[in-house]
Amino acid sequence: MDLAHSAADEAFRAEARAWLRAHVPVDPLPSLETEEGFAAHRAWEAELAVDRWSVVNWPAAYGGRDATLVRWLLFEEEYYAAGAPGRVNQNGVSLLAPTLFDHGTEEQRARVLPPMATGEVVWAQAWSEPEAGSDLASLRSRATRVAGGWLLSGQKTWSSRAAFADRAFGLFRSDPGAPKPHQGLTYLMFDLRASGVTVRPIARLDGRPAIAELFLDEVFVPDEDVIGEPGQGWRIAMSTAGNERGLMLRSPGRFLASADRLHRLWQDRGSPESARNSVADALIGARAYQLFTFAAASRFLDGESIGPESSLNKVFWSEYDIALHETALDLLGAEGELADTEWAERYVFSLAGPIYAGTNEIQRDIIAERLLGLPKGRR
Amino acid sequence: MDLAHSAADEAFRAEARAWLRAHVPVDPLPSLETEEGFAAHRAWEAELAVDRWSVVNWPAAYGGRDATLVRWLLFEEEYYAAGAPGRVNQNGVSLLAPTLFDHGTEEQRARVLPPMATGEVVWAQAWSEPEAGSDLASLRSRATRVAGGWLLSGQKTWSSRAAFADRAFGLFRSDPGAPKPHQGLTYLMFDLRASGVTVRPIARLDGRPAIAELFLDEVFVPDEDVIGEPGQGWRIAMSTAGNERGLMLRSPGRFLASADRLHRLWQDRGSPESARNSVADALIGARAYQLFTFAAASRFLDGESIGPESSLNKVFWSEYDIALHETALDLLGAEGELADTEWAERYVFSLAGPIYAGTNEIQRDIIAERLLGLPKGRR
Amino acid sequence: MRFLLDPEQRAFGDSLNAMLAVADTPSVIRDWSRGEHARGRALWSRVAEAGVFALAVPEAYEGMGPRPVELAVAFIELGRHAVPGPLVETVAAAVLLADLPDPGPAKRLLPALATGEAMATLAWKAPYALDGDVAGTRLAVTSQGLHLSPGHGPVRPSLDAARRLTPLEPGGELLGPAPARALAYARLTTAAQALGVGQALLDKTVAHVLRRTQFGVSIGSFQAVKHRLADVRIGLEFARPLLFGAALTMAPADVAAAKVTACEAAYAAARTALQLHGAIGYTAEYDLSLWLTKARALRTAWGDPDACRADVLGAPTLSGDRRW
Amino acid sequence: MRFLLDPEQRAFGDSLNAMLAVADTPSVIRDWSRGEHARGRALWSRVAEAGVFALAVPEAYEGMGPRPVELAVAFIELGRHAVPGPLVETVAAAVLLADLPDPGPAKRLLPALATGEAMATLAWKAPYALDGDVAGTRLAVTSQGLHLSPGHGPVRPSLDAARRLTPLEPGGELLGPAPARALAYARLTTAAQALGVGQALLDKTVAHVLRRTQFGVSIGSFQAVKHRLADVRIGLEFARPLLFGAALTMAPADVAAAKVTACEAAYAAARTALQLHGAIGYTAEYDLSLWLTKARALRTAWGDPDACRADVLGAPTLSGDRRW
Repeated sequence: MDLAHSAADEAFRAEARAWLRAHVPVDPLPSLETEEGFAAHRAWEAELAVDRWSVVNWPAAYGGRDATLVRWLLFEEEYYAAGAPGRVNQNGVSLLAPTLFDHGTEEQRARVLPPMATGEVVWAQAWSEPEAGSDLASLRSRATRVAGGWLLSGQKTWSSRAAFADRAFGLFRSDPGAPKPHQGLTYLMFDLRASGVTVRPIARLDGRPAIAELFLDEVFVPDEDVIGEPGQGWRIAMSTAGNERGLMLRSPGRFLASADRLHRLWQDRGSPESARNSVADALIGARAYQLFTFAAASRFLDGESIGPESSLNKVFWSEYDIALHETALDLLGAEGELADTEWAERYVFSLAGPIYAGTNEIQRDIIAERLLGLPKGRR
Repeated sequence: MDLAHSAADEAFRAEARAWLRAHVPVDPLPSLETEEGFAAHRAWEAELAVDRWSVVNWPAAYGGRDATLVRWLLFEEEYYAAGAPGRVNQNGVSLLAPTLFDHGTEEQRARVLPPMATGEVVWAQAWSEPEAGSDLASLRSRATRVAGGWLLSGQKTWSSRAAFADRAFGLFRSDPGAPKPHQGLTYLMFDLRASGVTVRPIARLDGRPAIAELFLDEVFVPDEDVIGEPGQGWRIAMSTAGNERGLMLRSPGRFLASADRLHRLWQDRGSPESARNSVADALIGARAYQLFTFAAASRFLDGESIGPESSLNKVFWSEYDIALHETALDLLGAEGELADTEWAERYVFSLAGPIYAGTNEIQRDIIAERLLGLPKGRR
Repeated sequence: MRFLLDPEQRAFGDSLNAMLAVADTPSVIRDWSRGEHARGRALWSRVAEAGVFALAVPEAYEGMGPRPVELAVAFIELGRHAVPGPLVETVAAAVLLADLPDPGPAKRLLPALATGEAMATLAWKAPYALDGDVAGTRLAVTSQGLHLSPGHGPVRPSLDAARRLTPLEPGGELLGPAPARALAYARLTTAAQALGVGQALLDKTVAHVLRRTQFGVSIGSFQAVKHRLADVRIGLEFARPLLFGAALTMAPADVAAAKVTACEAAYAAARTALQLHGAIGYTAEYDLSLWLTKARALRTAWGDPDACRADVLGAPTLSGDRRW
Repeated sequence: MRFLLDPEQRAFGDSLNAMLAVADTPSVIRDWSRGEHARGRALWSRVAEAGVFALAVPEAYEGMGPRPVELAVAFIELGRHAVPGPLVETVAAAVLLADLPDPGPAKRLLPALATGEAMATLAWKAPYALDGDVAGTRLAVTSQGLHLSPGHGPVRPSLDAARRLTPLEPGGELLGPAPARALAYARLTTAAQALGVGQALLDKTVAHVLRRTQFGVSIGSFQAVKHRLADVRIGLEFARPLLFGAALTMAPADVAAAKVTACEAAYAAARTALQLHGAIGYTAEYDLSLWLTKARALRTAWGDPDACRADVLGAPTLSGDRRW
């Protein structure tokens, strides 16, 4: 048992730190949820990519550095500690790319990944539909077979980043006659600017268009944009969903940086005693999450897979994140209600945590049933 | 809308205050959960009864003062503010007596109530059985018809006060062939020293024998000790259970006094800021409970009945009481673990709150289903 | 002691509720958030006609107040329908003006507040006042006393888009000292508003979970959902008596207790409402958002939880150790 | 970086667990609570034979320590089985004695602690020491330094009946200054013990809710029950890495973070265990009580939550703003 990083890993960390110190913009970029801010964040991705810092854990062939999971964690610590911008292509990098590595073809990887790494193509996810929230098996959007490809029709919603993104990926019902609802689904990528696609941005609580609704009317998708076998989409998506809930959706570096920011805010406000325990708990929670992740990464390096344990992770970080930002707003007192502050924007972002990527209610059911062995309820 | 009490009510309050000031023992009585303490508390009941303060809301004929609900509330405020002893006969006064007023005969009232008022006869409740906790309809102890009465056999448990009490009351299955489990139950009173009764005291978490298990082997009960009609026990008990959860189980006076005690403890410990919010919440919660009860009492005086609203009350006071005592133990620091302090005894007592008189899980189901109109779960 | 609303008080609340229920407040709120005040002003007039502002204004100035219990009744309904505008500020301003030693400003300004012809806003040793761009009477309390502010700065957005925060220009006519009684009225009406917001959130969420199905059943049948909503109900039910108790005594500690409790209950209702609505609740276009964001903003308006708890602890006890 | 127990460390924990699982610790605890120490002493010897105390004693004094990771492994198992006695105190005493500038007391006292022949107790600027009636080595830290106490006062009961609190007689031989390192060991092993207590409470409660039926079904199928137990699991799972992280660094802030988090998780486990067991869990005769009461007592032993959080906040940051 050992928490010390190897000299080579520390050298990697130092290189990242130095690069970030030299490159991170002094003034924060405009909000990711505006057209201007989106473009600025896309340019930042390109800047990262020039020195191969945008996707450190990918193979060098696609723009990465073949970084191990540990190095990715160290990079993330440095990235957030440096106050670097939010990642506009997180959907692509953390959800689609792992799927392509596991289930895509070499041709797909070569075509899709490099422009993802540079931010040239920014991806939106298209999982949910109006009537299918936690119950993903009830998807109704269709993919109909035509010569050389498929026609997509239907409606997707809560598509994050879709307001300004280029392409999207999701599941479509290709075999409505399949015996069970989660059979007969196909995993496809499609162009958000293709004929037949209507993107309707949806403002989140603070009015920023962080999400969108997609209306698809016979949108043609060539066969080359099907991932894996048609009809196998559910299985493929579940492996992505496992990843989504797993290690890479929220890196500890993000929360270590948030906790430090909160601690500074507390000190700037005169270290009020009434917030003392909440601030201490934020610091402790960030450390707990960091170490929990190191343990999971160590198991992963030992060849173990990360299964329902990822539900523990999801509940923890999402509720931690809200508690931290509630403490911050409380420290701000009456100014806490101002919407145009970084704290407010982060608070609103945190509120989505317990809802998406599998609601925390679903996650607690999974913990109870799969980790504790309690009987399946009727839900 | 008016919170001011009438001059007559204030005079009643002042009379109670003066009496208590003159009579409440300077040193606390020994613990109710010891033989010595039980006897001392029984003597205190007798002292109360001499001046008709033991059952103020009963008719004068049975030892009371015909006090209204409001006067009872004022008496309770004075009683706990004076630091007067715990009430050894609470089971009898708050559970059995209301049942006798509603369902008993005049003969029963005349025979049972006066010695209850003086503490000459102390009552235990005998509701639960080992396999019937929240699911009271599944009771299995039997009452078998014999000439002039009934023979009781079976096992009761969690019988509070039974270690030292004189008599008990509960439900027994008199018609095992009844079509539904909650039919065919009869409400009876019996002597804890009768032939065939074995009382096994059970120590609670801190080792004090606050409860007991009762083994009944053909215990004879004369017909005069059946309350209401045989077979109607469930309906009669439900009216008592409603009362149990309702206004009179935990008077606001108790929590106002607890909150003041906590506030003094906090001040004695130098008013540590870290406990500030918890102490304030204890003060606020006691006031909320007092006012909630005044509102309920006002509705009651208007002729409204208190139905599922009593579930709100049960959850509130039971969780409030634990939070208050946890704050106190935290204020005591390392001394908080000492078992021989009043704070520790009260803390242990508070822990039972969310479990008995209908678990808080059941109460939340009731609130959701009966007050909010949500569908019945499968339970 | 009869701690229940009188029939007339109940009827007053019911009639406000009925009036507001058909006023399409969501559209009014969305207009207001964009700085389009026409429909908001019209609604304001109807609220004034119902007598709400007159409840804060003494009879000497064409009002019938101050009547804190009725104000609490009214503000529960204003919160239930998320009515926008400087409602609390107008009440507090009215109390403040009436309390001035010099009757001049009250004579000049109060009648228009009572009738709804004018709105007032008020910054109490704080950098922003609500809706300074629409309030005709802009008051600022500084260490010198109460000023009539000569103007306002640009609107700064609140998380509750209907709350348009404006700095007030410093200086202006000094009207006199600023008695603290007005602060208690601001807190009381904020607490009432929060309670109404929380009740609306609970009602909307109960309706949603009955309607919404997942895995083939109404999500309202899941025990975890039921228990969360039960907790919201408990929180609101125990805030309510504190509110009316405070309205009867107007003691600062009572008002502070009501403020923190009602606002915490409303915020807890908002958190639960958002979680049980899921993604749709997270969107600004779904009307729920108008209540969710208001619950957050009211929590820190006119005294954040820490300040209120401090006022509870700092209050003298009534007789010996007896607080209440 | 490999933040996982090595196979030998895991095997050590497993073997302790296996040994304790058949030791009928509930009877040992009940004897101990009555002051009957014979079986507790025998168990203590077996714990010592397994090498637990030697982990705290340097090689120079016939030990093989201090080895905080292995101590954490061992104390999780000691907590899981609620082993009674001054376990934490003996470890802290060993570290304290070894750290003295004068090697005399260590030479005299440490070997017997390593082998389990003697138990130690320790009052650190506190009025009580655990099991002063059975510990042969009674240490007291005062503002002067570390004393060898000449005797103990009468036992005062803890809510955890197995914790027999005794005042130590003042005065006695002054052994030297008292370095704070021992405090970190006391907190670390208390945290580990609490984690083991919490895990046992979770396991016992899961078993209970699977077994217990109400309304015709296992209560473990109720979603409210499932979610409460899921929360207990989450609390324990995130305390565990803090514990081992602290064992690796032994930095006071890390140890304080582990202490408060493990103890809060264990106490939350106790509250849930009691509620889900219902009345049976409230009885002293049911074995669950032995763990429930210990979770409460450990929460304030060796640094209550406030003190631990203060140590986290007071720690210097590592580099600039970077704490960890």
